[in-house]
Amino acid sequence: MPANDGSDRLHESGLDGEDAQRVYRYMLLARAISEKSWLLTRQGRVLFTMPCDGQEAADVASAYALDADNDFIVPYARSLGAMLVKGMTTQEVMLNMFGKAADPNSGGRQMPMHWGHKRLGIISMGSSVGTTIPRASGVALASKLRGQNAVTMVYFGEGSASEGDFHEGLAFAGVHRLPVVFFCNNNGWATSVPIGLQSAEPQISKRAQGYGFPGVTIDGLDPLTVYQAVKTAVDRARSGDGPTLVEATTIRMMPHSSSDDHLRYRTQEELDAERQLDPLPRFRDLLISTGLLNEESDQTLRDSVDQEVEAAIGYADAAAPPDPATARDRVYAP
Amino acid sequence: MPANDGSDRLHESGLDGEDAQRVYRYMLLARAISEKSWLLTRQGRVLFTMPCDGQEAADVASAYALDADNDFIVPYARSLGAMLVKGMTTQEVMLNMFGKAADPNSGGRQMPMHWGHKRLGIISMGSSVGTTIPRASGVALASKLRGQNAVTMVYFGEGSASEGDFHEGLAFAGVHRLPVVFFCNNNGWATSVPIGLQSAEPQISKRAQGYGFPGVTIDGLDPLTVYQAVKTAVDRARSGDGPTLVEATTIRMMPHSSSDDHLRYRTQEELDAERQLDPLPRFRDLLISTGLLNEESDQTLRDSVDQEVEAAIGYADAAAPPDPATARDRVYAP
Amino acid sequence: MVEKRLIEAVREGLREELAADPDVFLIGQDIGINGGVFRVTEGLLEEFGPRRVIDSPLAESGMVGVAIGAAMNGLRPVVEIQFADFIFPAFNQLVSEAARMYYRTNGEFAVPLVIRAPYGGGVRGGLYHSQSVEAYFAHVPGLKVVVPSSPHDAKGLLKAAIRDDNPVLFFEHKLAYNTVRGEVPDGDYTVPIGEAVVRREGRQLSLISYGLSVHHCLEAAETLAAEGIDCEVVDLRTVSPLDTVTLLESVKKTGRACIVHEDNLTGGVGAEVAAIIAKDAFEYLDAPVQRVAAPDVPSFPYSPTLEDALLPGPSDIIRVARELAAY
Amino acid sequence: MVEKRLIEAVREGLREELAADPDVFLIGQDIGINGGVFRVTEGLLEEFGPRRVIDSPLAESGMVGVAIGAAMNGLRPVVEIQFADFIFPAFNQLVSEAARMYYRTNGEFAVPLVIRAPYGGGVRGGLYHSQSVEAYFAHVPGLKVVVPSSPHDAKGLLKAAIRDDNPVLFFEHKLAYNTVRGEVPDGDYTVPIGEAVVRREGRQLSLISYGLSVHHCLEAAETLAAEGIDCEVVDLRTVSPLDTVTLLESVKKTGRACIVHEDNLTGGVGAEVAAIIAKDAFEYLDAPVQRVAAPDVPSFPYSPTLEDALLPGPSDIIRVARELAAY
Ligand SMILES: Cc1ncc(C[n+]2csc(CCOP(=O)(O)OP(=O)(O)O)c2C)c(N)n1
Ligand SMILES: Cc1ncc(C[n+]2csc(CCOP(=O)(O)OP(=O)(O)O)c2C)c(N)n1
Ligand SMILES: [Mg+2]
Ligand SMILES: [Mg+2]
Repeated sequence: MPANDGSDRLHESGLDGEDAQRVYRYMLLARAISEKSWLLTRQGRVLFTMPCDGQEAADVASAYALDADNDFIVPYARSLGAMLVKGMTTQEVMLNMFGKAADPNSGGRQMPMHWGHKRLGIISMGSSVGTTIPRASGVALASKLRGQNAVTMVYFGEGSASEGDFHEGLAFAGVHRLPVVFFCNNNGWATSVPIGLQSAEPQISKRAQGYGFPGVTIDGLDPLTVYQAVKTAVDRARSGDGPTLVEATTIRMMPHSSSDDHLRYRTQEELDAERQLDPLPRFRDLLISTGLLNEESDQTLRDSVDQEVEAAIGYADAAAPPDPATARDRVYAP
Repeated sequence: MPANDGSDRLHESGLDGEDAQRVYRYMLLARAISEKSWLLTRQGRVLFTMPCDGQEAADVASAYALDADNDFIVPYARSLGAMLVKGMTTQEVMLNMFGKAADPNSGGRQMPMHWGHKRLGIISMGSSVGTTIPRASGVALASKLRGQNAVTMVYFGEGSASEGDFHEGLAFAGVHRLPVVFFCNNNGWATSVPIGLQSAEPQISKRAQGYGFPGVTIDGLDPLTVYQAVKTAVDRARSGDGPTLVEATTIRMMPHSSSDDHLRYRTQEELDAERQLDPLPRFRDLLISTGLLNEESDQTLRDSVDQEVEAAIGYADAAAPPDPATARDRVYAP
Repeated sequence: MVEKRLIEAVREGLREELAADPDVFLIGQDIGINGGVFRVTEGLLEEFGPRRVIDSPLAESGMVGVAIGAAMNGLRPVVEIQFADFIFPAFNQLVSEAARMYYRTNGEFAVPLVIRAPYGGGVRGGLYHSQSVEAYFAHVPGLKVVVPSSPHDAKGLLKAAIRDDNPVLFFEHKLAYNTVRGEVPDGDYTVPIGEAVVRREGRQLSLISYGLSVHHCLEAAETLAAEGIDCEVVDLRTVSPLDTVTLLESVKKTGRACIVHEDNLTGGVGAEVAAIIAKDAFEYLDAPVQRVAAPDVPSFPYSPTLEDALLPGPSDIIRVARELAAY
Repeated sequence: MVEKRLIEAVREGLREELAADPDVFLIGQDIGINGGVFRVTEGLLEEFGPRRVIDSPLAESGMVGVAIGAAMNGLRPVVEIQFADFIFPAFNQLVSEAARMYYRTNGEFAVPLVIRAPYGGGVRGGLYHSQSVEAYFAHVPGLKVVVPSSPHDAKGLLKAAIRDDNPVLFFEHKLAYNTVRGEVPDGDYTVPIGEAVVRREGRQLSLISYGLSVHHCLEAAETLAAEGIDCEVVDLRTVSPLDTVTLLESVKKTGRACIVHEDNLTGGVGAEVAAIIAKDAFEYLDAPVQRVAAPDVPSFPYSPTLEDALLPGPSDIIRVARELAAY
């Protein structure tokens, strides 16, 4: 695309050049961690992972619209990009992947990619999907009642939006005009179940008007579009105008998890075609077209990211496992 | 209103004169049973009731659009009018009110107004609201899989539509284009909680498009409007085009139940004003305007209804209570 | 001290905690202007306003999920489930989320949450307004389960529950609300969670119970005393965690144990108590460990003839106690 | 007869019932083209088509609610809950609706429904892919709960469950799917629900268990036999309703009982079994009734060092059995 075009799009998105470069690096980092984690599971060094390949733009750019110091994120298992933006270090992520004692998310008690980090305002998630949605409304309710000027953003997949908790969480937020953004990552799949078997209406955002607040569906493969839409929703929430349901259409380039074989239900052709939509090269080209990036700086960036990830893997792999003597601890708070 | 007007409305509704008279009698009967039951609770002869005063038009006319012999109803506690149309006798209703052994709904095991009658295609309800909604989708799924040409209609209040089961039940029906009609009786109250504290969007029907099928909001105080809208939905379901969410706006003229005191949360003025909207006199006037009814025939009708109810009360009051020796029976099917 | 009804004691506990701690708030169905269907929260909306006393939509899972989130962001929610029977839609939020938040975050996130719910039969409430549900939650590590029997304990345990940093389920017998009276100290005091109490000293057998059933045990003990059967009555007060010390002490002393609850027999709290006794008081037992509980039917049916045939009461306790004493 | 893995036995049972009865259908998440995340339903979509094998949205309560409705209109649904841990969102539908439909309609409406779910730890599944949930349902009158330990029983009990007119919960240990093998008769047979079986005869003490833990008991019994401790192993197979006759016979013979399960101790199925023994085998007991179970933590944590510290196994059984024998 012609340079001016890219610059225009960047400008109207509200991100400046430096922001764009940061977003790009976070996207590269999320991808690198996701890819490396996959390899680690193939080598048996890590026991489980849920790749986020294909939704880095959605996760990173949406989280970038938050106030990292004061806002809250209620994540789900593919929110790696958002975790990095919120302040989780690559080392912390890898401690989680290896289930080590120093993992700030759960001290190795939960599976990899199960996030939670109190100091960073990341509200713990378990595996039972959907439960996070009313929880996010509750975090936002507390912000409102306590006069915190904080916004809460909860991430979930379109499949999880089938749970009753989605309905109950959104309705409550609507009634109380809570400062919360519901970010639905619609990749068209709940493991092997296609959207057509999940909902007769493929657009999840259409549900929002039933709860009395806006819902939008956006291209989740373009970080600029995502940032712009989420920024609008976050500003709206912060100014007291209530929730927004943002649906980002994304792709799932990898299997559902390291335990899944997506070729049982998707064709290679389909997967190859989808790979053409990979948000990373697309954003890379835009940045190059705007002069914010060039082949060389891109390579430097990628090298630094790889080194960061490799170092974190080395560190986490060598870190101490949880002490078996602690297995029964912390069932009850003192 | 001028006679021709009423006749036109009757004609376009699809009901003929005899139908209209039947609908009117069912409405009178539902009202009489509801009022008498209330008095019986005041006298301590019946321990509990949930009045349906104000929604007779919605319940009766909607059920009238069903094939009473082959279709299914999944009721809720205010579906008395629909139960009568579906074939439950006044005597059976009173056996239920008195919790007698011969009560076909539960043999006195459930509270009054908890319906279920296998032979009549009335699917048993408990007290846990919302659970009936996916159940109705399941009844309809079975009809579809078994090639039954039956439609299932499930009744619930707008408050119960806040439960997650509403969401899950409607979404499933949408995906499989099931022959089911979701009939929401929106009286604006969940006991003492006004619609404004239940949902930021007062129209429940708006939720339907999120599930990929039509939702309509209609005047639930006019039986002709109700019949027409539900008939359209039933025909749609029967012809394989899938579900419809019909929201009937009604009024709750009486307290939530015999245990409730609505003056704790509603003013007498508000209640008096609402009483002006009573669907019964309104339909009565229409019938008179069309010559299908006159003062005299109306009185005759009311007398016959009163006699029917009194006779049923006498019968049910005298009927045998459940045998204590059976209290532990039928926990498991043989 | 003045005599108060149990319902007044609960209300007083709520009011005092709302007044003392701005982080405490109430959420439930019809708890606002209506004061709750049992009137427990009567007057609290007027006193503390709609930000502290929130009428919830008809959605238990969402209500509890919201409360968990609020608790994780600094508040201390007290949820009212209108009837214990309607807690099941929120079961996943309670078991999968609230109960294990502290464990799964390795101690980072606590969930200071109280779930209040009226439980129990005898009010002609039928299958869905009569249940005892404590056993489901007593099986869940990370939850505490409290069932007070007296106004004094109701207020003191409720305050302890609200100040506890763990999720606490607090079950109030709806029949006890207005029938059980007792002295309630004015002002602030707590009754520690996890401590049972001996309500009546006795030498021959231990009646172990909680909630309204404690009163059935005391009534039975009177009758039995007249027959020369000297019963001790242990009020567990907390069914999770159990005060095994107090209950074992009693059984070691008497050598005979009968656990009494209104919940159905199989898999009820009585099973765990009996198992603990069979293991840790084995040497002291002079007779089989007995349980008096509702029979294994889904819940109490509506019709009085049916409900009365199923509700366990003093006469059932007396019958079993006589067998035990004669053993 | 050919040796088969437990997973094959379950699949065979499903296939044969689907083929034999047009009213049987399957519904669950990823059970169609994907064959289920454990591949239990592999090939069934191809064989029986999308009307008999339905991929559900990610909504357990709706899925079970739909199945209940279908069951009330003539079908016999078999629901797969992807992991037993995810059955809790459907708890209300199971406990408030399925379990008491027959009772509340005074016998008019039956709910012939099977809920299948993989349970259990040892697979590094963490807190939400490792739980045992049978105890919650064993407390519910109106439900039946089956936990097979062998391929033979898995097929026979599953067929019995599908033909049963009551809601049956059927839990399959995910670790047993491919590790437990055994002879499976070809073609049709059933194993009656509610009948325990003695897996190993012994005189000195009774190890009472179900599911995968039965194999731990048998392994322990071998070791103990070498030490001269002669254990009987009772496989309950059905945890509700319990076969009290068989388990009491065993305990009356041996005089010593240890109940073993993977679920956490407090309020587990072992509590009820211990209570039954303490009441009805009191005279025969030579030692306290023991239980071997997971400690009271919310579920098994992910990290191998932690999970291994909590999983009950043969060594725990051996330790307790030695104490019992020495008592
Ligand atoms: C309550 C519950 N049921 C089932 C599962 C198993 N499960 C994990 S992820 C998943 C699919 C989620 O799909 P979606 O929400 O669209 O997220 P995506 O994986 O596509 O990012 C399922 C069925 C679960 N974790 N929780
Ligand atoms: C799961 C559950 N929670 C709470 C209740 C108590 N309850 C019975 S009816 C009702 C209000 C229902 O309101 P709505 O659905 O609008 O029906 P309406 O009474 O207005 O006809 C409530 C809260 C219940 N029966 N079930
Ligand atoms: Mg998805
Ligand atoms: Mg209403």
